[in-house]
Amino acid sequence: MSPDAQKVKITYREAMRQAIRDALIRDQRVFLMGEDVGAYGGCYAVSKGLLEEFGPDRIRDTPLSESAFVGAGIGAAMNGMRPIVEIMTVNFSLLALDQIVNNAATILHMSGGQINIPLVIRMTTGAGRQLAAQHSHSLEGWYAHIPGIKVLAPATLEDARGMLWTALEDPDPVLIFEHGTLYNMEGEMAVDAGAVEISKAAVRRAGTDVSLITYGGTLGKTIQAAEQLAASGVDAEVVDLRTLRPLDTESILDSVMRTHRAVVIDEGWRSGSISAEISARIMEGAFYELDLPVERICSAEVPMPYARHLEEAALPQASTIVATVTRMMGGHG
Amino acid sequence: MSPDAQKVKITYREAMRQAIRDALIRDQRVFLMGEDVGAYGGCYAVSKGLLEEFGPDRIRDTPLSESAFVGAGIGAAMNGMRPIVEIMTVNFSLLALDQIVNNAATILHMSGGQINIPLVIRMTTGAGRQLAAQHSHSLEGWYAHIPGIKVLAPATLEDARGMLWTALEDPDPVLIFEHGTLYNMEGEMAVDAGAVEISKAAVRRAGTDVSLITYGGTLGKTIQAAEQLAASGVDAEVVDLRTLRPLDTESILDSVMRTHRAVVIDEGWRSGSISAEISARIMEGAFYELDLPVERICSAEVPMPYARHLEEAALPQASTIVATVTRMMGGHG
Amino acid sequence: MALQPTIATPNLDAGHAIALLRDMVRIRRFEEKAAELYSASKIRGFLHLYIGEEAVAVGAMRALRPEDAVVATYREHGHALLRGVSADSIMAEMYGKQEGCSRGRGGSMHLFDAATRFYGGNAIVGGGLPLAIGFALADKLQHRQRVTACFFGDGAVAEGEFHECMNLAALWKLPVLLCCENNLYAMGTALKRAQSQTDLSLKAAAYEIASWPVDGMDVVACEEAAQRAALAVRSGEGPCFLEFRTYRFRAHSMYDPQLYRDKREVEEWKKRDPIATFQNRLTTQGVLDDANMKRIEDEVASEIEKAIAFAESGTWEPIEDLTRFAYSGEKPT
Amino acid sequence: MALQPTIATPNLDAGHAIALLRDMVRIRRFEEKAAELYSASKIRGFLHLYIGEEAVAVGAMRALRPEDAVVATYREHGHALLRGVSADSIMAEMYGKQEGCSRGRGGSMHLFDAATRFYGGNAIVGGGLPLAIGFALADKLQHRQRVTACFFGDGAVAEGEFHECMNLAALWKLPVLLCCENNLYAMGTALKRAQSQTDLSLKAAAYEIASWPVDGMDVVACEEAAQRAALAVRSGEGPCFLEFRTYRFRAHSMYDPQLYRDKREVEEWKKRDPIATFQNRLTTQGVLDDANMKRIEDEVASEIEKAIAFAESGTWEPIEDLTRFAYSGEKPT
Ligand SMILES: Cc1ncc(C[n+]2csc(CCOP(=O)(O)OP(=O)(O)O)c2C)c(N)n1
Ligand SMILES: Cc1ncc(C[n+]2csc(CCOP(=O)(O)OP(=O)(O)O)c2C)c(N)n1
Ligand SMILES: [Mg+2]
Ligand SMILES: [Mg+2]
Repeated sequence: MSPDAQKVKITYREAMRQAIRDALIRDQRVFLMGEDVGAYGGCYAVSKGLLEEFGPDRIRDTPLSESAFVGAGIGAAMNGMRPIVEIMTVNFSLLALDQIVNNAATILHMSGGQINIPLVIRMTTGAGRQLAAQHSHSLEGWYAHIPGIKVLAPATLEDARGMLWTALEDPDPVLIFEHGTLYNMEGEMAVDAGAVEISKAAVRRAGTDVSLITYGGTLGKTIQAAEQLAASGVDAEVVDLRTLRPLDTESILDSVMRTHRAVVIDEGWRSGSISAEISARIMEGAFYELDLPVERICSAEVPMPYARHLEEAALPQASTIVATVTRMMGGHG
Repeated sequence: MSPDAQKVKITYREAMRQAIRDALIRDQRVFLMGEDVGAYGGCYAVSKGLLEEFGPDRIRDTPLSESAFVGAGIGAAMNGMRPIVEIMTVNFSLLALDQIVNNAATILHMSGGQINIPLVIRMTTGAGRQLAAQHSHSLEGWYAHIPGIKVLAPATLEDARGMLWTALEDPDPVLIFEHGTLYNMEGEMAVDAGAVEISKAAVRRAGTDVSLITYGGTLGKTIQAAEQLAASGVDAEVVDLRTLRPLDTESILDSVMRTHRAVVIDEGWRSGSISAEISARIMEGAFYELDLPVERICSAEVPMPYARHLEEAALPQASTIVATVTRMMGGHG
Repeated sequence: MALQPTIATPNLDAGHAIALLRDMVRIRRFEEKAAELYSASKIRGFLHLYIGEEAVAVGAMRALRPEDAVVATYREHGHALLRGVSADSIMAEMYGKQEGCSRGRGGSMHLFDAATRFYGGNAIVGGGLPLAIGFALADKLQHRQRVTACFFGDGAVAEGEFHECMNLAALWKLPVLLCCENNLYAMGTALKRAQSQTDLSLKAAAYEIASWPVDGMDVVACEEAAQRAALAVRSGEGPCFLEFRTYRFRAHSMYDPQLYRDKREVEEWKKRDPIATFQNRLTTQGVLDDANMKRIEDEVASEIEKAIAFAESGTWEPIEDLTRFAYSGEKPT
Repeated sequence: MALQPTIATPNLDAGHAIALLRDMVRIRRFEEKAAELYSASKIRGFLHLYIGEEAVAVGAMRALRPEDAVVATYREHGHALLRGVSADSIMAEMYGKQEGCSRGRGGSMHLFDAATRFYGGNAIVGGGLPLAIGFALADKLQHRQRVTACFFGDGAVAEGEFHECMNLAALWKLPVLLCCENNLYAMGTALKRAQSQTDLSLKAAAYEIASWPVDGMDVVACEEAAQRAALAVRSGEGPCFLEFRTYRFRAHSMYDPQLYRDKREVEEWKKRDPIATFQNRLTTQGVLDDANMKRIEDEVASEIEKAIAFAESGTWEPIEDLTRFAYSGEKPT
């Protein structure tokens, strides 16, 4: 994006909608398939209006059959299409996990490299809306364990607008996780915003004292925390991972080499989270550069409670980040 | 087990079979349910003979319906039974993951503590038998991410014999992962071997130079490596995690505090593995005690290939452990 | 309507008829108030109203005894109320207070009450079916003459779990009463756009399950069908499937702009409002007069007012107890 | 048997009949040799033989054209051979050599060949069905007059994915030929112990899918049924379901002691051996003589000898290429 490009006010939801519309116009092989993507307009209104514009073949409502329609997306991708499959939330994706792990992630390898799966699967993730334990979990970091798939977590308007394009051009299956609290996020975006690369993390705020490493739904809270810390004299760098698999280890280590302190902020449950992987990679790649141990701020290890105060307590918050960093800086600021 | 208890030669398979038989005799609420546990005798022959002894109600063959029969195990547990549900391999358990994650792991919490799920789910895990990418993965570390369930990995005859008992007495769902290469393992076990506790890791070999932290299918290779290292003067301690959730952090840190060096050996894929969690916990709990960074030896990040030489190369091997430790010891030994 | 003497039939004397009416009014008013409280932000998360479908739960629950078990969906306020879960504790649950039936951890979608054997409140479409199978299996194994009633929508019929569970129920002749609440829509997806066979009772019959359609707008028909079916199930004849043909008058949840259906369709169905039509019928028959009706409305109104007061004066669970109930062992601080 | 002229029927002239016989013999001898090579440890992993069921694949594959697609199970040597995957590359695959059709990464259970549109080799029971739905959906969206043939066993019918896929196939009128290979057992589980409705073609009919049972021991009946069904599918009439009633003469895999069935049952079915009976029929009709038969056996034997030589002289993929094909991007070293 050129610095003086014309800007437009837009929501994350609308950026995502434009990205899908754009893909449908650009490539006849693209179609969108999932529960209520059509007549209902998308359970989070992302695909509103697309059925009218593209018709029911390309905006395909499915019955409640997660395993079959995700698998059908895989088969269609093997047979020349570029499907975008939407799963309402990551929680329901567990019903389709066999297809994702045992087929989408393995067929290229099991076929000795013959057969690609150029498939994109989108789903909502995360908590913050009091939807309780069957609608609120953040499993994108968990998915990032699986070789054969790529895992994206757009946290900005530009990434919402641009990652889908690149994902559709990828010959392998790509999962895109959209945090449910982001859809209403509004901001300015270049009118000509388009494809973005999906292999690099991004420094969203440069800083020298500590690296705050995060992605997706917790990026906003982390930037907020960094600003609060700045007010008290701590200069935090905020790294947005953007892609959880493959992880951009280089950018992570680069940042830590400069700051010598790191905190990972991640809405996943702590044990076995992607934040553990990041901590381990820092251990392996920058141990001697660390002034003190890497810390993690994750969700409490409990199914997400409904009550607002409990849900808030379960999730990483800006205040926790500020307190943690302040402690790490030895009370500095 | 008293030191002079009478011993008997036994396989891991037989120890497991005895454990199931014993549970069936001890408690009328216990029943075994799964594909081919009855007439076929168990796909790995673990339940051979039990149908004849206990009848088809308590040794219940199911159709190929992983989600339904795992969910039925949950419901039966909620309704007073103590089911042992067998899933042939962890790979197929993905078809039942919704039931495990969204029901078994959440209902106690969602019900505000009213409703327990005293369920045990057993499954085979791991590679080493050239079964390729849909039958060979090690996902027990992945499961350990989920709050609400417990995850066990018996690696010894005693644990094969004793963990089930304790698991069945647990009020919460417990998953037991049996590594496929262990069934034929033979050794001596006390004739009166019974319940074992499931909350503590075990030091399988005491040592002072380095902590080798592992579990399940890689315990044998790790002990083998430790013995080779001993021959060249390196005294490695081998920690068997036994329980992957909740992790016994204390035992891990205790060992590292003594040795100041640690390697985690884990058959899971490296990124996002339980070994990352262990590395992160050591970072958090023993950073200042470390002489050098924790290392990880995991499976290559690829769906498991069929060809033997590729499969062997993909898996952690004793030779890799020896080489890694030797390098860490600065060429010592 | 002449009924066979062997069947515990709805005794359509004045008292019984008025009780049925009262039950329906109770649900209707409770939910109307819940909708208001949602708009006032007292209740949050997802809220799914049963308005229009009351005859189904009222009829079906009459066939159950205290020792029976109930498994419901996220659209379960009515079922919970009729099962005997107090309006107080349901309202408090929706407020997120610890006096709620699930201690504020579940919210509207996850009402649980062990005392009345009400086992959720399941928000994964189809996810309650395997649990119900397990409940029924446990009862069968223990030779208990109990019924497990499982409620689910037309949308659930498309899920693989439905099929697996129908087969298990029939194959094992389990005492389960399968109550399909066919309101013609799964969110925005009309049944005819989701199923190749829209006659759902035929679908169940293909599993060799006794099944029949019921006019879900007629509370007497609902009760009669449920009594017959429950009697068959209780006497060991295996499962029964009832397809209650009904209609949801309101949006799917509070977020739904209802783009997918014609207002006139809704108006047509409203002419068959189960409360208004039954009320008319009773008035015409001289069973009900204005005074009766006023008394019902007054009693219901004061029950609801009391519930709101109870919820308002409820307390928040201490944040220190956040991870309580992830496991049984975790005691409150 | 009189056949309608509009149908591309099996031309039962001598040449055609002998070709059918030859196809069956080819599969039989290939697998007999594979079993020997398994005992000799040349082939490893799981090996599932099709012996006894050859008429099904021989008949069904005749109805397909080069542009059609095939999705099969782990019991797929026969299907692959007939589809045109060379015996050389199949044998090399089972040896784990890089000259194998899946470069030695898949083994017996995962034969793939993009050139002949043979898409596995799927070892998750039922897991191929969603893929086939996706293939057919892609063809329909692209207005291609193609058929996707999907093979699966009687065991798969119990899986939820079966139900989801039947519904999608019928609802969307997809060009998919559903070939159920009902050999009466899923491992050790007899069909009658797995299904409440054992007439599987009735089961499919409940989804409004044209379906009928076929004598799977009669190659002519198999071909005829497949030709009719493929014609209907190709002409846009939607899916067809064929229930091929057949029997597996050998163990489920090489590890199975066959405790679950009576030897006499096997002997009864062997009297209907599709090869012996057809050979007799042709001999009686004077179409086949000993010289013909000897030529067939000789040709087949030499094809297999050649395949073994090819596999023996094949090479191992370099270990450095281990992670190749996890993603497309990972180029060989
Ligand atoms: C497995 C799963 N997929 C999707 C959803 C999202 N969702 C919630 S309710 C619903 C519609 C269910 O319709 P139906 O079963 O007919 O019940 P109704 O809401 O009409 O009572 C959907 C798609 C979910 N909760 N679970
Ligand atoms: C989802 C799943 N569950 C279990 C298995 C283990 N398994 C492999 S083959 C088989 C039996 C399948 O029977 P059927 O579908 O009739 O095919 P057949 O082997 O008779 O050809 C089972 C249970 C599996 N591979 N996948
Ligand atoms: Mg509905
Ligand atoms: Mg079979």
